[in-house]
Amino acid sequence: MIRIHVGTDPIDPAAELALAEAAAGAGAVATFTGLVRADDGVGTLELEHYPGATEAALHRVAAAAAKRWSLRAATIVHRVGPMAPGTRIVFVAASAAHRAAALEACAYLIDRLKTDAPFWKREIRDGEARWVEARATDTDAAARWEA
Amino acid sequence: MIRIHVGTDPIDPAAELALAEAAAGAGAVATFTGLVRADDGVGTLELEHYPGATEAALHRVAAAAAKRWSLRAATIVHRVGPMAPGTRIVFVAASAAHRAAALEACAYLIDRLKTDAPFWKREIRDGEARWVEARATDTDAAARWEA
Amino acid sequence: MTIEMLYFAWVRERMGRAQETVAPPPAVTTVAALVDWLAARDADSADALADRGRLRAAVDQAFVAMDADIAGAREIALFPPVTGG
Amino acid sequence: MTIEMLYFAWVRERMGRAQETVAPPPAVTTVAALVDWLAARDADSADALADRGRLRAAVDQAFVAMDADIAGAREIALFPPVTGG
Repeated sequence: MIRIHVGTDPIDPAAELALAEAAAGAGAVATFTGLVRADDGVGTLELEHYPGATEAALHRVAAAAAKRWSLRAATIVHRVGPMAPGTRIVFVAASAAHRAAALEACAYLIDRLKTDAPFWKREIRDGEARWVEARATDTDAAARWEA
Repeated sequence: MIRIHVGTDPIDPAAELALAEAAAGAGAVATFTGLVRADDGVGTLELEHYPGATEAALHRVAAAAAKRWSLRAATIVHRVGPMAPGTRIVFVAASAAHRAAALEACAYLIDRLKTDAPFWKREIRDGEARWVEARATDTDAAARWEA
Repeated sequence: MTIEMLYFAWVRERMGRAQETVAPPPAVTTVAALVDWLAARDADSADALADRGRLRAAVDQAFVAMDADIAGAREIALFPPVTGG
Repeated sequence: MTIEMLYFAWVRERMGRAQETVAPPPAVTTVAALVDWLAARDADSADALADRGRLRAAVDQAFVAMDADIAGAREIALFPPVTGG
């Protein structure tokens, strides 16, 4: 079961986890939640994306993980629009029969989504907006999953 | 912030995740949930443990992870007593500034707890009880974290 | 040939538009050539597309390299390196 | 010296008891020696402790190897390899 959602609505991890747990054969669910950090002076984080292309990219990432680790469920939920510190930006979940598959697939989902999906972050600090620069470490993290 | 809980009460991942997210400086929270699988004929899973020693062992595991990955929060919640298929057995969470630390620490928490904490599982199938055998793969998974 | 162009993040801001329909000449056969052709049109385009090393592209919603062929493309997007998650 | 013994899982079941207070002689100085001494007492103990390769121990709530010293121990637990998580 692949679940992809991109929207301005708040992310509900409990509901998403329950869906991932309910998949037939699930014995292990690993999740990752990304938050707007509250300690580095960002007043608002804005997320822009490429509608249509985003969902397609996320679906490819989830489907690749589902196949590689025989997942029972793969979930990617990404929020867009303006967000206050502490807000959940992204939630991913990987549900499998056993823990190693769930843990590895979860790391894959978040690593790949960072490089493969068209999202752009803009930080607003003290009224000044600044586009966040891509990081080489993200490219490296994604590359380690190449077969 | 280290949170350890062992009890017969149901595990509430949403409440646990919210605590881990609320830790100062949290930007990334990785979790793992273990479930009684519903597809292999087990009617009831019973968890026995060594009160006192269990909590101490889990605290050592969480504290080691918190130190090694500079965690903002480390959570281990383990259920004991009889459980039906689909029930959550264990929930761990690692909260960090960035995702690599959260993901690695989460894997560490569940790997180490499997070998370092005194829990014993008994499966009841068709009225027959059987103590679950320890698996060499769990010892291997725990050993990969040795420095 | 007409192509629907989409711009995102600071490319969009510097372009002063989020999308437009363009009709490049037949000699423009790659994304890189399309970027050159767009940049030559006006000051905003030249500014938005000046930093070629930080430009990325998608053809019909799939990420591509700058030397990708654009024959038959209906929708091409230009944007900075992505920063989601 | 008296020691509070605790048994878990199938060790507990085969022992027919979850805990007991024992007073081994001074010659019993390691966990392994304690297990031998306990097993020699009665048939249930002999059966519960027969499979030495699958026995694990904790002294005062810390996991130890079978050759660990038990001098000064107040609580010793015997049990199978753990299977939590």
